[in-house]
Amino acid sequence: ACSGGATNQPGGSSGGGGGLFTTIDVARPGLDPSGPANPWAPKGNSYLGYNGMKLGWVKNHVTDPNQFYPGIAASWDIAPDNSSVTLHLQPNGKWSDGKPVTAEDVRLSIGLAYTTGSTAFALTPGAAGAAADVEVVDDKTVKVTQDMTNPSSKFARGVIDNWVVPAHVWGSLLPADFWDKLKTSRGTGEAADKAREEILAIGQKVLAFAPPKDVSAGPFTLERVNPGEALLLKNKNFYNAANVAPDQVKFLNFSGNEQIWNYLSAGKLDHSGFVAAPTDVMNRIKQAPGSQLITGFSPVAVGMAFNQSKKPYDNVHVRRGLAHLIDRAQVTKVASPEGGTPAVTTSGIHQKPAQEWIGSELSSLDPYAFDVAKAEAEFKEAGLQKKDGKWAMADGSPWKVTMQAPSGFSDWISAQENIKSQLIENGVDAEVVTVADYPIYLEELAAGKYDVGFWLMALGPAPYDIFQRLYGTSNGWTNVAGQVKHSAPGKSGNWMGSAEEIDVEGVGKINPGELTAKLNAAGPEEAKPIMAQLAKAANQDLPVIQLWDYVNTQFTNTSRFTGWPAQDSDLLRLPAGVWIQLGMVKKKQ
Amino acid sequence: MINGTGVVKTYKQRGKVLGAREVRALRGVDFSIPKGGAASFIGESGCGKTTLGRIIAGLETYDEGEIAIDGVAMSSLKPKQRQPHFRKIQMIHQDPYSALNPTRTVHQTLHAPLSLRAGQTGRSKSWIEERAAEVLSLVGLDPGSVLARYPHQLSGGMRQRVVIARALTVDPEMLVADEAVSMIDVSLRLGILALLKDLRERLGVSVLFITHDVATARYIGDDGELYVIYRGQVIERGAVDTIIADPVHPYTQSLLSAIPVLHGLEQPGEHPVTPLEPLDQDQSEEGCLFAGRCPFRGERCTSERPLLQVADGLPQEHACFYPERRSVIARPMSEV
Amino acid sequence: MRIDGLTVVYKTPAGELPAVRDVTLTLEPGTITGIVGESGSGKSTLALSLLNAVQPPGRIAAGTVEIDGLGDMARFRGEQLRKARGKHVGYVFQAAQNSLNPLKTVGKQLLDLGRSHGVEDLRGLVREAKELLGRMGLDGARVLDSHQHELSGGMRQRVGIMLALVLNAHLVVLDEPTTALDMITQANILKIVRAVHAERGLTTLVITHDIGVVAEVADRLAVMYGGRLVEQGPTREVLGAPRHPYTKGLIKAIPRLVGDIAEAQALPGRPPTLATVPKEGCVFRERCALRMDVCDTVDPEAVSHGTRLVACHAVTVKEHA
Amino acid sequence: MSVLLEGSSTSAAMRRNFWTGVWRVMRRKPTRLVGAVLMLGFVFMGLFGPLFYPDPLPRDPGQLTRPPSWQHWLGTDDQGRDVIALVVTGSRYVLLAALVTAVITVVLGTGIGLFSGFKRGRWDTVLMRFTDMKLTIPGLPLLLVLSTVWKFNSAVQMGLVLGLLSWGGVARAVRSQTLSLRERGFIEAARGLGLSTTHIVGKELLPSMAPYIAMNMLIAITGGVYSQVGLFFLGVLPYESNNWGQMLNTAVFRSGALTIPSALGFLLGPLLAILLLTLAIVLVVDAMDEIFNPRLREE
Amino acid sequence: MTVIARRLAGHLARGVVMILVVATISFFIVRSIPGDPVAANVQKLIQMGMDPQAAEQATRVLYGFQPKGSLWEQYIDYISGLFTFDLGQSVTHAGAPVTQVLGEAAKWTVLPVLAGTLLSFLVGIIMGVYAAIKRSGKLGDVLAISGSLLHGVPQYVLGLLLSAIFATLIPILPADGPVDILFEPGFNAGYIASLFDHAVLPVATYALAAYGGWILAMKSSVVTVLGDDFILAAELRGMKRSIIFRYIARNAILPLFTILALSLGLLLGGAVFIERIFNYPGLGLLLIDSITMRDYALMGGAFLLITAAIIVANIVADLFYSVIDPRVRSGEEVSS
Ligand SMILES: Nc1ncnc2c1ncn2[C@@H]1O[C@H](COP(=O)(O)OP(=O)(O)OP(=O)(O)O)[C@@H](O)[C@H]1O
Ligand SMILES: Nc1ncnc2c1ncn2[C@@H]1O[C@H](COP(=O)(O)OP(=O)(O)OP(=O)(O)O)[C@@H](O)[C@H]1O
Ligand SMILES: [Mg+2]
Ligand SMILES: [Mg+2]
Repeated sequence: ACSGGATNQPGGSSGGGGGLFTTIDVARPGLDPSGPANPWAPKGNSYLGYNGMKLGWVKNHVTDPNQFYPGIAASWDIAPDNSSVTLHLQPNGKWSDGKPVTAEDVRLSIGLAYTTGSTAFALTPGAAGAAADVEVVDDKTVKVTQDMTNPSSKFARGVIDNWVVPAHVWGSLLPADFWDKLKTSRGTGEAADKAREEILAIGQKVLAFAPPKDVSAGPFTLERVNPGEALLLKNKNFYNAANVAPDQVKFLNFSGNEQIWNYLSAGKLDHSGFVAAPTDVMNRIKQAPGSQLITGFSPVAVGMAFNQSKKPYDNVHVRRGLAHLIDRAQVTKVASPEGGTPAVTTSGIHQKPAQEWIGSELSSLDPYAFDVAKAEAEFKEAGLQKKDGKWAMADGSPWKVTMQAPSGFSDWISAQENIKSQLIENGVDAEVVTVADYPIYLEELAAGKYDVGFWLMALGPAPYDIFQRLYGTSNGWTNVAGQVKHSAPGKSGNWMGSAEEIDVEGVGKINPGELTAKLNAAGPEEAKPIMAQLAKAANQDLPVIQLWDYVNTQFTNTSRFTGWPAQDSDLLRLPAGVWIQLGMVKKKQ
Repeated sequence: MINGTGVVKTYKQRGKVLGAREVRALRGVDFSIPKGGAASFIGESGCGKTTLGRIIAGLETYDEGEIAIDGVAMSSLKPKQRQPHFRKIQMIHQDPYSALNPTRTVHQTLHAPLSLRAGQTGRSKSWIEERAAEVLSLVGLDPGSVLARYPHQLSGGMRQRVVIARALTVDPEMLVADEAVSMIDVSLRLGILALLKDLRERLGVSVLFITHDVATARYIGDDGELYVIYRGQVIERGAVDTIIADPVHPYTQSLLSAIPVLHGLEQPGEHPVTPLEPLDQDQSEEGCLFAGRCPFRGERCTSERPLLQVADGLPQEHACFYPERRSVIARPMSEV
Repeated sequence: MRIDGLTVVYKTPAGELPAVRDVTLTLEPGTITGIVGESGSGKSTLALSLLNAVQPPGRIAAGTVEIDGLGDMARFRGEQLRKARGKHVGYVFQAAQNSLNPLKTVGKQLLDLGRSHGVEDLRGLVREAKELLGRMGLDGARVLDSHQHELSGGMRQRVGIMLALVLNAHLVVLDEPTTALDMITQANILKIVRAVHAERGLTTLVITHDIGVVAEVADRLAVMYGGRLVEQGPTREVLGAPRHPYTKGLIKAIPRLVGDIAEAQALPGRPPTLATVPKEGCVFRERCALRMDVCDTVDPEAVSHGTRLVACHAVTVKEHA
Repeated sequence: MSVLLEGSSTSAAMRRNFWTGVWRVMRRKPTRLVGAVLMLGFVFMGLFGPLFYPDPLPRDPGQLTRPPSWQHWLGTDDQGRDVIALVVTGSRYVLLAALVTAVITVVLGTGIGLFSGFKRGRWDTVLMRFTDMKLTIPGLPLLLVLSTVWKFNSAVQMGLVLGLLSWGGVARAVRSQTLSLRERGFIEAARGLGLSTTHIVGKELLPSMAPYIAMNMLIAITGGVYSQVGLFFLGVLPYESNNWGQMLNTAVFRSGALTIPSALGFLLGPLLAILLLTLAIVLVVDAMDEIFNPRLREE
Repeated sequence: MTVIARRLAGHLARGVVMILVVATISFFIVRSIPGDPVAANVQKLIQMGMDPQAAEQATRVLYGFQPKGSLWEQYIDYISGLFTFDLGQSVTHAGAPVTQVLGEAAKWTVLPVLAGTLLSFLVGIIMGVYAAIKRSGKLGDVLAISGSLLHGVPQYVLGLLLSAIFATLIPILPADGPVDILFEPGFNAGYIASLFDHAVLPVATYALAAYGGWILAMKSSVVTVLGDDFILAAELRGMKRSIIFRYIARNAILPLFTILALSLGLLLGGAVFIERIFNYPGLGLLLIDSITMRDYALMGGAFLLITAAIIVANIVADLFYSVIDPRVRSGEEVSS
């Protein structure tokens, strides 16, 4: 009624005057009016790219994890062997209170990152890709070196993908002897443990720290928050303020996707991050004037994973047979019609980067198309029996595929429900069982309690990240301080229980876990052949059936602002705040 | 049959916020009802008649004193052991409607205690049916037409008869009739009274009759004793006709004076006694309990409590320092 | 007040059944008339119909209730009826029942009553009420300040009488005024009724199931049975020489303090209820010792015999024989 | 032995009387007949409904979340299954759980209430304090918290937990009924006659309270349906492939029934089922009120 | 006054005990929830792309807000914290005090609940009077059956229906949160209108769901009062209709006030569905959130607050009753 109609043009009624409307980060649902403007607080009011600044912004590159847009750092030099990163700060970077952004700010922020945990600034001894030293070169230059005992090719990403906060506000949090303590914590023994504890205690203070006033080096500063919205005003001192179009930004809170659907189909939002939506809703959203959907690469896929210590899933033919009985296109259509594309095959890699990484090899992989006859052949080969049109175990006992999913993961449950129906229609009994929530799901999954569950995979862009989902801890290979160890199924979180070595057709015997560990430090060219081997292994051995690859969908509206990223842009997984601060988004003329 | 000495009952009224209030329902009552005998309790509302009746029927505990049934002292027995003794004493309730379970037919109502008896004495099923018919006939009901009926299909008088029949199923030695006729239509009242009297004569059961209507007490048996109770104390006790004709306690006298006079048939008594009102305010525990309302009270009355005793050569026991016969009741015209 | 041919019916699943049938009764000014009858004989219904206040599903089906100087109460409606109630006819409820609003003090309810009847001098009304209460042996000020639950049964009954009289009604109906009160209180209330009646020159109707009560206070007595008035006349005469077999039986059934116990006898049978009242013929015939053939078909008319009215074929036949 | 005798002619006559009474009450207001028919319909649906459909239900992958049509009167769900088929087949779980809830509620509530009211004294105090406490703790939030601890794996378990949580009200009501019945002369008379407690409770007290208990049972059934459907709707219970609450959850939070009308049919299916069930029970309880009213039996 | 004071003291004492008991129960239930939140959070962060080690450290920092020590020590801390209104810190709110988080959410629950309840109360009692007066007619039947139906239907069915009809089919009202986000919060027409607009459906749902109960309760209360003799007495004394109506109303509403207070307490907990359907960021939603995110302190706090509301409502109801009912005021026990 009044609100719906009157506010189609948001600026008009509310005096938004060039304000931009977007939604809060999906990863942090809920908006806490009492939360501080603290980027580390889980429900804090520090908005990535708006009033929360990082050293740089990670590009959504299909294969290269070390590409960035400038943030606090204007540029950076990465040593060819990834051993160090030298950061050159924006020459006229300023905090919203007018003070310049200095190397000291960066160093302090790195210190804070140590206390709260970060990839490059981890306290755990031997963590891959950890920083060894932070050096202030001059007022605008900082050099961070990697501890090369367990190097990672993503080191630069680990460093640059970090918050920067003003030292004159946050400085008091770090005690004078912090850096010494940090050194001590690097070692081993009691002193080191104690130092780590102390640092963690500081971390807690950091999380709870509430700056009296939001001091930001980003394009906006926090003005006020209520349970429904957060309002940010343009920061005149931002280095690129001249190119920041919106005078203000409002973040809308939501607690269920359906709320965003309503906002979007009413054309109330200029932008919203990814929310899953059924096709009909998507169509409705598309009909809103100015409404645009931008889709791009999202380096995640979902697979149906087997616990190979349970019968009959230990038999590869059973896994292949099942793969032939699942029409992935139908599953995707039911479960994630707008947020995913059916996996062309199981390669362990998202389809987009797969082309880049393994090229033509991709087409040589078995697509496991829906084929009842093939499935039957595979099941027969596995020794399963068919009784009264139903498949049973080799010993004649009944077989039921029990798929587990966490409650609330409605796309997974939908997919499993669909798979269940498909399987039952083809003579394989199946059921869907859910557990109370994701935490329990993960715990029980890791404890090997389930036969079959869904598993996120292909977490690019770094090659190691992609395959560690299939051949990492959950499948028995642990990488501690650069040393790869394999533990038996059922031990140390190995619930998948693949064989330690696989004889891959046309490749020979390989140890996929060791190959995966190698990817951690390998350069792109070095990685490609390894990836091809691993993809073949995954395709042949099927520890999981890759179901669909996710698509990132961003909702934008051109009624008031233009200049939104193009389809498949490498900016798509960055928040709109970054697009704005880079000067892309323009007011509609 | 049953003897009581110094029975005391005090109710602690809980739930009232102003602290627990004690209600002295009985303050040391002696009574004795012989086998086949009759006794009547009369008194104003709230004087403790029902309480005493219930204690006698074993439905209520008492705080002090001793009750002996057929010579067996109850205090020496465990609660379970008392039950068979108290079963000899059956209570007949004032309200015959609530005394019968509306969901059960007369047959069912009589059947339960009878089959219990049959079980105890090893009698057959047919005995139960016979006995049911028998007790109904005893109370003057036609078994054939009554057995299958529900209480609501019976008149008040019939209901009360069923209640009595039910009491008779356990062959009681005594019936406690608490206001047993006050809720029954006037024209039927006498029938129940006659029945009780009849049962007394034919079966030899003793009857304890509780009422606030003195006249009805006569009809249970003129050989019976009358207990006049005031605020938990027996203040006069003696043969029914003696007390009616020659009450000596001012309270008994005022009670009798309050009986309406049938003006066409009767002549009012010569010296009616009206108690000083009101009852509610004066609840003094000092001296004679009736002193506050007594028109004849003397000095002694407010300081000393008179006890029930035979004195001044009077035929009845009384608890009054200044007993005096007064002619208070109305006499039939024909007599005068 | 003259009641003429009054019939009141209740609507039941079995159709409309009369609870009061063809009752004719005259209340002489300045007298106390008593109506006795057993439970269900229609006493309360009759009392309510005098104020035209029979509660649904009942209704006055026929007859008139003429009040001197006022008209036929049974035809009154709305405001006219309301004003007649209280002001002209006072009504006193049974003691045990609660005729007072539990949430208001007696005084406030008195004022409500005054306002309802347009009394201007409310102070005067309170004074009058206090005086009345004082006359009945109560502390007026204290009672007016009390809630219902703070009063004993006898006190409530006196308050009820006060409220019925305070507006100077000259006709007072008392329904079971002493049921559920104990003996001494009952005697007291009856004394008060008589005293106030005499003092104020009222016309009073007392309804009760207890012959003793009527005998104590009433000048005239009417006996009700199964919705009919079977006999009426001066109290002493009716009690001393009852004519109707029911009245005879009733009096015989009263336990007495002195005299021969064996003389007293219960009536056989049971009183009728609404559903068992015979459709035609005499209502009492089932229990009657003098039953004749005519009793089965013809409802006896109330025939006047001197000061008495008796509705019985047998009596009529005897008188004329 | 006594049972044998009591089962004779009198109780047969009583039963006949009872049913003619029922019929009379039903006839008086036709709405009550509607209630009874609806009620029978639900019973039939729970017992036999699933037999009319194949398992798994047929689906049409080309017809996901479609609005009502001639083919699918209430449309289809997000898997392309007919909504009416889902409602019918889903009723078994819902009604079974509700029945278990109701039985436990009534048995526990009646048992505790009877015991407490009959024994009085210390037991009464303890039990009633406990009951009061139970009544003070709000059911839904407690269920929400419990749903994280408890795994509701089947309809019976579901009903069990709901029943264990909901007997408080019945217990209190039964206790006060018992207390008031105790005061009635016939209970005291039975004690005076030396009849056993079993007899008093089983033959005198319970039959007097039977109508009341029966009504509570019906009301507990609705309570059982609502709580479990509600919990499924909130999505805190393990997934059930077809269940009214699950349907509500999927319709609203996944298929956008509150955003676009195309999924409204999917939403309306279970909603209508609940509405009709409520209506049925309301009408039947209304009739029961009269059937068991002793005054009406008298006529 | 002393009566009320005593009552209050008694209630407070009992209330405190109740809260302690509930706190204990909720503490142990919450702690027995399976699933290690720390491990789970690590996994979650890993899936979000964080390094395992970093994820672990971040989680440990975050969960540092969990109370430490043995279960028993935690329990002692928790209970002693209660006395200073310290319910611990919310993990998902970066260690913000639970009380503060609850306070924030409570606003959004209390206002609509209050509005809905009062609205339904007002309309319900008026219609209840009608239903009572017309109880033998068609209108009475319709009112009673619709009342029972509305009373019987669960809140979420009404909420979903209202939402489906008025927000989807005929989209005239919003169903998406407490306020249209596009307005400046503050005292301006647009914002207030929007608050109002968004409150319509949830308030209507509360009101509709509660309305049935009121109409039924009021109807039966009025019917009871109508049957009371004092109403007939007032009529026979010729009291004005308006006065009699006031008598009926006051006596009939009295018991409903108790229910009103109780239902206000209960509704805080019942808000879960409505808040979920209409996305109101109140206590119910907070409770669900805290459960899905395993925020123990917040979960326990929300649960405790909801229970405490009921306990307080009980106390208020009782005190209220004792203030307005003279029978209670003077210490008499009234069974309601
Ligand atoms: N269960 C009880 N709890 C508390 N007080 C009681 C209880 N039973 C009786 N009393 C009190 O004990 C006193 C005697 O009561 P009882 O019923 O014996 O009197 P009564 O003579 O039978 O009176 P009535 O003529 O009214 O039946 C009264 O003051 C009554 O209020
Ligand atoms: N509301 C009613 N509906 C149907 N019948 C009624 C109603 N009220 C009274 N009756 C019947 O009308 C008859 C007369 O009732 P009424 O109350 O006038 O009797 P009563 O003489 O006052 O009896 P009691 O001494 O019991 O008060 C009774 O048979 C009664 O059952
Ligand atoms: Mg008594
Ligand atoms: Mg009457």
